[in-house]
Amino acid sequence: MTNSIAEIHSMGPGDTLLAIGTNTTECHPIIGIAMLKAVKRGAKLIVVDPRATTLTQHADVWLRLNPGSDVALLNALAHVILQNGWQATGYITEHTENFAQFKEVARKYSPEEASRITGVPAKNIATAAEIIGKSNNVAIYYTMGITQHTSGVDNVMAVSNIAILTGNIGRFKTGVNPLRGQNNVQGSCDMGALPDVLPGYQKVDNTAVRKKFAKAWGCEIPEKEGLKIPSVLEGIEKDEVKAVYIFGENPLRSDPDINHVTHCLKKVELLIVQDIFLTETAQIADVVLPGVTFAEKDGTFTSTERRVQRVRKAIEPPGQCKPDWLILSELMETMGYPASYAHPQEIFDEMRQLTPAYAGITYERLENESLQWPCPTTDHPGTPILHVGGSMRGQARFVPADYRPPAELPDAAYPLVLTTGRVVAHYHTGTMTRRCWGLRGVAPYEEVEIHPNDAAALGIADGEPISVSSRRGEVQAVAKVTTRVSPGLVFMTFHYSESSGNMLTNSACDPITQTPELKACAVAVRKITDSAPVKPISSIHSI
Amino acid sequence: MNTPYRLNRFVIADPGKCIGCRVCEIACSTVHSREKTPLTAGNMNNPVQSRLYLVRTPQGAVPVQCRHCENAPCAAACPVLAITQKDDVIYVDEDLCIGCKTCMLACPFGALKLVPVFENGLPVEQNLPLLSETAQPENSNGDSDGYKQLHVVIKCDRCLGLEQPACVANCPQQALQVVSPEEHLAARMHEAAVSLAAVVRNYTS
Amino acid sequence: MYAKNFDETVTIDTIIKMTSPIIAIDKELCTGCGRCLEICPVEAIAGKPNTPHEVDTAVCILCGQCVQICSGYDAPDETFPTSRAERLEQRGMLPTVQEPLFAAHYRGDIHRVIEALQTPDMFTIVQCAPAVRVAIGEEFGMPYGALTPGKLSAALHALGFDRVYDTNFAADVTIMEEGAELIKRIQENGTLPMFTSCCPGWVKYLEDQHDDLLEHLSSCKSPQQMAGTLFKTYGAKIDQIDPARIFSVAVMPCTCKKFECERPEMNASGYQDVDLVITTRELAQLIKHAGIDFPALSDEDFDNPLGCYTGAGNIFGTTGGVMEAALRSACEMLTGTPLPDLELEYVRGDEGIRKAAIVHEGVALKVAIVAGLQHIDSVLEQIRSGEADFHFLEVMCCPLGCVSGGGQPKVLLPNQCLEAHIGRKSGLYAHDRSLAVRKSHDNPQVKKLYQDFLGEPLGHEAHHLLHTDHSHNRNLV
Amino acid sequence: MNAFIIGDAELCIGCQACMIACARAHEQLPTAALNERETPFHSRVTVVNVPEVTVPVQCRQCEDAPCARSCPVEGIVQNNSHIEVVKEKCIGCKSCVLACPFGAIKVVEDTIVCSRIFMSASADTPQNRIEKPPFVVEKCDLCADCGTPACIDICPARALQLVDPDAMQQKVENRRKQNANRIRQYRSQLM
Repeated sequence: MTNSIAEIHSMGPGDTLLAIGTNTTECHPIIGIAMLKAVKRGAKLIVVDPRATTLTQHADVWLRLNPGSDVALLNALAHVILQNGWQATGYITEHTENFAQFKEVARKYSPEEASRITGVPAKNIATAAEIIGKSNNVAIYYTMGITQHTSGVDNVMAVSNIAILTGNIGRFKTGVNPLRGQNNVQGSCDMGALPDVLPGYQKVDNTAVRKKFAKAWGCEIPEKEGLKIPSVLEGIEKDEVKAVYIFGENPLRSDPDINHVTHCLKKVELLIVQDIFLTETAQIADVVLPGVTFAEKDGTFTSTERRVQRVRKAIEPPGQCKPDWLILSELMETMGYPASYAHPQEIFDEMRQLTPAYAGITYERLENESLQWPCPTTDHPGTPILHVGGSMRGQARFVPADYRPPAELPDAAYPLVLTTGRVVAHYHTGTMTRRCWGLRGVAPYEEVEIHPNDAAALGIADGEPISVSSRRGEVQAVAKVTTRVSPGLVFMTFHYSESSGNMLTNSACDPITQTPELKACAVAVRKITDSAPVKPISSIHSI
Repeated sequence: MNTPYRLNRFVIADPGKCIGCRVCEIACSTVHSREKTPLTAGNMNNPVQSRLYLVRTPQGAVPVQCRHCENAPCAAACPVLAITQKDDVIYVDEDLCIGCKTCMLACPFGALKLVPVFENGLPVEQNLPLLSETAQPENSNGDSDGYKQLHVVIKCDRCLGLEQPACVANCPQQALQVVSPEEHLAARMHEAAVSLAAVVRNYTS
Repeated sequence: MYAKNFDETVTIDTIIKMTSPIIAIDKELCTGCGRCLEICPVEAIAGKPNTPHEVDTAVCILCGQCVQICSGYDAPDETFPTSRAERLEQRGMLPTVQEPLFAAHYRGDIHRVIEALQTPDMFTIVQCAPAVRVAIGEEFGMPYGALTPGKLSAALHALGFDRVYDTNFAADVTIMEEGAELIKRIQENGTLPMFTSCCPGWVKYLEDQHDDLLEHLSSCKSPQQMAGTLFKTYGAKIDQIDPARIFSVAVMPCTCKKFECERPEMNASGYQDVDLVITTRELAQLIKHAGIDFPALSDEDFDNPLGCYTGAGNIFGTTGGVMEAALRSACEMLTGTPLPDLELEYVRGDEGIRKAAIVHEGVALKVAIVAGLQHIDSVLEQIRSGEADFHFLEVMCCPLGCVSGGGQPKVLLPNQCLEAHIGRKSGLYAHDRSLAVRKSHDNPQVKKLYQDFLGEPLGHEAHHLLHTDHSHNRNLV
Repeated sequence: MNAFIIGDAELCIGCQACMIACARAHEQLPTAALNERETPFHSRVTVVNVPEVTVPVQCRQCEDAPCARSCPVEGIVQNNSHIEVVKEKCIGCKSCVLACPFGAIKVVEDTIVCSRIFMSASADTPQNRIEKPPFVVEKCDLCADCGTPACIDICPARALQLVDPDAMQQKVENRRKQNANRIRQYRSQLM
């Protein structure tokens, strides 16, 4: 996030929240509460989502687009803003570059043209653009609905284009704000758990950076980028990758095209899985290393707003479970690299020496406060808002892009579009939440949302068992007949091991980030007529 | 795969629509007849034995039948397990019924009925001799030859196996419907939620 | 002779009085649901919801559709002042009848049939309407529309009738007369359009409500009455029987036929032409009562000569059938050339009002067909206002014609009624297709009748025996 | 007058915490045991999440409760301040489900009451008999046995509130006063 969550609490009349590709109330409930309260105080809300959510109920404008048509929609918003002169001319002149090229592209996307691509009425596009153009402050929030597309990078850039076009960056109650999906995914990325960077987003292809780390760690830093997940799987197929070490991840349920992932991870010579439960992935591992839960470890978490917070051990881990840092350092020792840390603080201190954004953050400071990076010095208060007074990189760059359709479109054999997402009760592959009585109770099984028209055509009634299939697999689940989805669209989650949407999803991915297109693929649905006797469970079908 | 438990569906009448024509009773009796399903009245040899009951009161008419209770008191009362849950109905196995009538005591709806058994228009006898003085050939009870006629309890089986219960399919007023408790609940809650949203906005403002 | 085996307890005392109304609603059984009120084509039924309804006999055309639709029955759970045995007796029904008894009912006359069959000196003749042979099987568990003319004849023989003749024969005669009348009206600028007169409910309705249009009605008697007249004249001659000894029974799908046979002018033979009408249902009850296993019977033919019939006569039992039979003959009579195709699909169908134009060898005929009397008034208005451009109008009171008549087997499930009626109708057409002779004027026995007895259609003898003056009748009714 | 709980659709995010709190509040077992014993999960409040609205719905504690009046076995009664189900009497006939206009009463599987009803395919021999789980109806009891309603306590959005008779009376009286003032403002326009 360029900005901070707390700013939402100050939003009201004159402010606008633009939520695109985020089911905030379900997936980030606390931020969702803040958003609804802001709306109640008088802030405007624009929601871009193919599916009806709690957020869409409160929206001033709901742009119900076809999955994967975000670029066309965002370009059309820019088109209308430019047409009416609502852009932030001063900001654009002073702080941006490449505006002319962007204008060229935006010109092609009239609301009518965008309506044809996105399915959103041109009128609604115009209304949304007017709200954005005339608001004092616009804060944009997005999540996987933007990134998990073959056009993921283009989508993010298109979002960013809107922000800089209207000067809604580097100020209070504005910004480009991706809401991260996990408590510490921001921290993991900050720590360099990415194939191309070292901690603090320092590029491995930078010689000076490599030199700095080589000196600190006493070893050579490879200059080649690491592999992204699709390349890892490809490497296994080509016998180039011999071992895979996975921790805190369950790709056998969270990655697209599970059948293919399973095939690869079964094929690889050595599979190590480090997790707190015996996940589906752990079950096929050669070695399972038991980790600890959040309550059993010390360290820091870095939240979606770049806020570094201390986490303290509350209970002792059971059995042979060890914190990740300890397992890793023991492994390093065993493999002949000296790594005798006594406490995560030592690791944190080592890290902040090498990571300028974290340099000013210390355990001592974290004892009484939490800090948002960049925090270069120990007397720096942290940075709640990025890009204040101009972009950190110098000039904010417009990166125009044209609309590209999703990799797989519906056809006669697979006539429906599947989009995936989450429900409030469950987290990710359900490894943890499906072990909780209450969470399991409110969401006991997968419900495939399907529009009444499609359901009627297929002879499917609400609550009936159905089969959903794609070119990659087939799963069975229960039909939820609802107008939450448009005709032609079905929605599933990947929380349920026995009915995972990722059996069906497409592994086609963004060319730059290799983020897979989990938000759109083609599927077919049929009623299950020859089903085994239904196993009665205690919960009544949900409303 | 887990799927939701579905509560037993049942037939219910809309008293506002019922005109009291008794077609439901005829239809019920017809499809449950212990003879080849009679198509015409003249081919109906067994007496009409309906499993739903048109109740006529000064307020109007309405047919009453089994609710297929989840904890069916009739089933719990049956000493020979003749009443069980079959698919999603509470079902009487008439072959097992001993005519003890306990289920009739238990049912709060009056949905069960003890009937003499006929097959192809003839009373079905059982191996239960009548005391010689009371034995009369073909007396009004259908007893004959010194033996008592077989009696069993019957009740609505929601025409299990048919696409639609006969009463529902044949009601000329469409006054009868099969209720799915889940669908009913969902519809009610949906309405309640929508109306609540508006009401509470007024109350809290 | 099965007749000998009838229950001897039946005596003349139990026979229903002729004064009983033909159609009535039993107050004890009527729940006041109002379905009869809805279906009655002439609004002859009145009553408040949930209270017993009543038939206004002055308006009622006796079609019996109320009897068909009624579902208020003698529920075994309820107690009624009248016992079932008493009710059967009151309705003139056999004590062995097992079916439920419904509120709307018709007068039963079966005891008089039994009495006649048991009377040694009686020469019993029976005729059956076309629609009976495609429906009576249903009363014995056969499918809707099961075609059973052979079993029907066999059963009637088994019951002890001396002659088993057929209304179909008279239907062929009707075509000779009615066809000739139509041609005459067209050629001599008579009153057009001409109305069919086979359906007694329709005739009664016209007399009661639209007597200004009676001139349009064909002067032909219905096939039942033509048959009755011929049985007691030509038939008596053939068998050399004193017509006074003949007891003539008609088995009809119709309740109004009971009224028709009792009309005082229907006595051209010198006697009541048809002594008694029973319905299809009553015949089935009689067959059961006599212990005859109907489905097991081997086929027998109707008796010659007055049981000989063509396909044309047979399709009288359904809407459009009279028209089709008439056209098959009239077109040929007018042009001398037979129709190229006998399946006149354009007059078939089940819509309430159908119209068709036929062009054959330079002759153009326009016809209209009404099925279900509730559709008739708009057509009659057209005729009055001179807008009607057709020559010939067929009217049947009941929805699909006689196959759905008030005396037919009562279908238990309302949602199967149409299926039943269509099944019966298909049965009639199937029978027509299977017969060698399919045009009334080709019926050899009809030819012989005219040759030996009647002379010409519309001739003096034919006019005397087979025609009636409806406008005159009206005053007598 | 009975108090009752209402949800506020302007605030509710549909997180279902109220449902979990409700279910938990009505279970006696310790948390760990709930998982281990596969305890059925029943909530007396339902978060309705339909395209138009997201809001919890529960019993309005009607004064002339249609559910109670529809019950053929007197299984639903007025208990002090709320309408209560007498579990032991419930036969699962679903009359109350039909009668309630809010969908606020549900038939759920129960572990306490004994059923003695068998599944027919299995009922022939004693060892093969499969007993049908017993069912009872459940509805909001305002957590009468456990203090303040759990759903209200837990709601992170503060979207649930107890409408108690006094507060409601107060509100109604205030409205009357406001209305009286408004009438005064436009009295000059009256004929």
